[in-house]
Amino acid sequence: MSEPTAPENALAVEVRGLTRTFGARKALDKVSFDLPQGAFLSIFGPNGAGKTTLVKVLTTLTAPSKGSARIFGLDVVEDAVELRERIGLISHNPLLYPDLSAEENLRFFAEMYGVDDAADRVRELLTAVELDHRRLDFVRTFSRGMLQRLSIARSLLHRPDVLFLDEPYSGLDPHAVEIFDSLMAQIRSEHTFVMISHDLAKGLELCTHALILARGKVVLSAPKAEIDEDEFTATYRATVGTGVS
Amino acid sequence: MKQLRVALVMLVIGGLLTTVAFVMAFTTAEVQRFGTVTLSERIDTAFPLQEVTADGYRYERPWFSQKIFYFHVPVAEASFLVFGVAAFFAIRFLMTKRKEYDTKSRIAMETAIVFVTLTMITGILWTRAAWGVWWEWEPRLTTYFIMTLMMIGYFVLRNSIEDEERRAVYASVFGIIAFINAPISFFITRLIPSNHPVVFQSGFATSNLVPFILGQIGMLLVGYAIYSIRMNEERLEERVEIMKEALEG
Amino acid sequence: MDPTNEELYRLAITDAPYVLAAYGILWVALMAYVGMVFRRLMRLEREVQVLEESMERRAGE
Amino acid sequence: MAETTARRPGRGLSWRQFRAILRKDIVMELRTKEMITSMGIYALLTMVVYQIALSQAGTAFDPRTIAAGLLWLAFVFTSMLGLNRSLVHEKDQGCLEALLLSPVDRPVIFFAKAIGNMIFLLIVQVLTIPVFAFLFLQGSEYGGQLWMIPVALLGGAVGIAGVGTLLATMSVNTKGKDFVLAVLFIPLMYPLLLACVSATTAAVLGGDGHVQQFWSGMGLIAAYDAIMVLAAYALYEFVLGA
Repeated sequence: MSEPTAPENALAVEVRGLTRTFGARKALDKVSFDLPQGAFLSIFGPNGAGKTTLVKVLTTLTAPSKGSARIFGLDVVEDAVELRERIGLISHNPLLYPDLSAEENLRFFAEMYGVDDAADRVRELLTAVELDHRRLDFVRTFSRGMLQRLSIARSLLHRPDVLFLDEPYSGLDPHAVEIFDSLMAQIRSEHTFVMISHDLAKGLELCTHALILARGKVVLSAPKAEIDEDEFTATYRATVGTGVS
Repeated sequence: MKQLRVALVMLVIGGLLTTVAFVMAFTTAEVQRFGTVTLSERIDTAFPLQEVTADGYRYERPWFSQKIFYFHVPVAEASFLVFGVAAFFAIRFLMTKRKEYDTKSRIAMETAIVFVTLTMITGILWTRAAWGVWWEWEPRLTTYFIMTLMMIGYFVLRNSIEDEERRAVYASVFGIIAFINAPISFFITRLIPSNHPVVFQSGFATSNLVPFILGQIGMLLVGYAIYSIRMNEERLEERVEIMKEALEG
Repeated sequence: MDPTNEELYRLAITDAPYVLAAYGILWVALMAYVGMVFRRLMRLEREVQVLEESMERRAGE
Repeated sequence: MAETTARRPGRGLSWRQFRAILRKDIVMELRTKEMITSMGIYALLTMVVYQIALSQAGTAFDPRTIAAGLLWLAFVFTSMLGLNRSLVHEKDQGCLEALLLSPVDRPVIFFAKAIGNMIFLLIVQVLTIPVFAFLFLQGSEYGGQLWMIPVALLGGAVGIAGVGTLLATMSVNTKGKDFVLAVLFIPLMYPLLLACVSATTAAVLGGDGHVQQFWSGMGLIAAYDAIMVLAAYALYEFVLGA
């Protein structure tokens, strides 16, 4: 990947002492980790552990109280606007307008990102997610699985380097999961991924790096190769008992 | 705890000062006159006889309801000041995103709503005494009414948001915009002809000024005391929360 | 009382209830508010005490 | 697919984004006609209620004296309906989050949404006024100059849309959306409405000094719009960030 603004061997994600507090409540407490380019990070943790907050900070939607986070060397606070062009988000929420057609939705977001070859790009992505035959249909008529595919297309419009996945599997039926997985496999090699997951098995299967958060703190952070799965599961189970605040 | 004691002392001093002002308003303060009254006979009274006309004896009419001024205006001015403090802390909060400023802003707004309510009540009683009606859509009353509604709106907004941080941000934003709006409504209502009195046209006589200033200082002390006591309560509550969490976790 | 004199005083005295009521309501309301806050404060103090005790007990265990 | 587009959003992109948001809102509205129909029907229902309110007024009563007040009342309530709708769209599927994720300057969102709201409000105003005149003002004479009415309407719509967009963005995130919007909106709108009614009444009644009354009303409207829209613009980013 050739990127003029970042050194050749830059870390994709670099988080240092990230803290997010409001009053006495600590959503994130001195979170630090690194993620190399092309890696796939799965973030596990019980509800209220700070997973969503972490992703919100990394996607520039919330500012950290202390510490720093850089993505490809771009600071989430100082270089927020530049950074936004290089990240995409696939959420469990489709983030699409139900009263616009599939094509109109993608065209709209392409405009927002200032994509130059918008028409071609939209066509190309719609074909890639196998929705080209439904491109004129309103999004409100789409099934959950179709929404999620369109959502992938939306997040790829501006050719992001890092893709954030916020529980993308929630609400998908097995068939939709299959399609989603095959799409993910296609784009896997081209992006760095950060995924929030409740599904331990799925999350571990996809990832190259894993991270467990509990009460805003990093409980475990390691490359998958160094992880003993039983031990990992035990650690994860232990957090579920205490982490819910 | 020391802070609480200071607040209590201030509350007592403020109470004493306003009471002194009240007593002085009826004893040492010069009686304000509001027009004249013509009686058919000459009477023996403290109110000076102005002139003798064909209709009868013209006396200056004592303006008893004006005595409300000595505590109505201090409360009103204190309420504006506290509202300003609330807006100031709201700005501080948006700049720093520190929760304590939001708490301060909220407590100030609460103090302001207490004072605004009191101003409304004393104002309404004065309107009844001086003009013979309970309510009139007149600039100051109207502005006050609108201000009260905005403050109620502030708390309605707070109560309808779950997320603590979002609640703080939204409340601050509304607090600031409401504070900007208050003088605009005042200014705009003013352009409609009004009969709200400008109480001392001829300037303050010392005998009037003393009780007024005492009342004003007293009321500000009371306001600060209330704010301070409420802040104390808030801090205590936070401590209880933290302790509970520590015990449970 | 002399009827005319009475009239002049009446002008002043009819206002009196409102003036007194204004002052009265002002203070009663403020007192009530402060009293309310104080009751809550006392309750919180007690709660803090209870919590402190149980914390000490735990520390002792 | 992996090559990156390293682009700083310049003036050109902001303008493109602004147009995209505005166009999207208009396309969606033209398609569903949700806002216009609900606002229009609401305005009509208000007219019926006015008829009830005025039914005992008698023949000596000149409806022109309160016509401006009634009109602005209808606009306030219908505009609240529309404001709510326009932001519920953004909120429903989390689209606002997607907007915030894109490299868009936050003020662009504010101005695009506010101008969209203003356009819908103006459309409803333009539709309502003839109906109102037809129902209540037949046989009455129009006192002022005709151009005064659109000027006053525009002035009012700017303020309503500017402040309303800020408040609606907050109220969609609360429990009891519509109620919260009303509680915040009406007191803040008070000065604007007072000035609008004054200016519009001057236009409707005419007579001595009506030009002066109209302009002093418009001056107040302009002052309110300038101050409050500026404040709303400055505070909008905080609201979006929360």
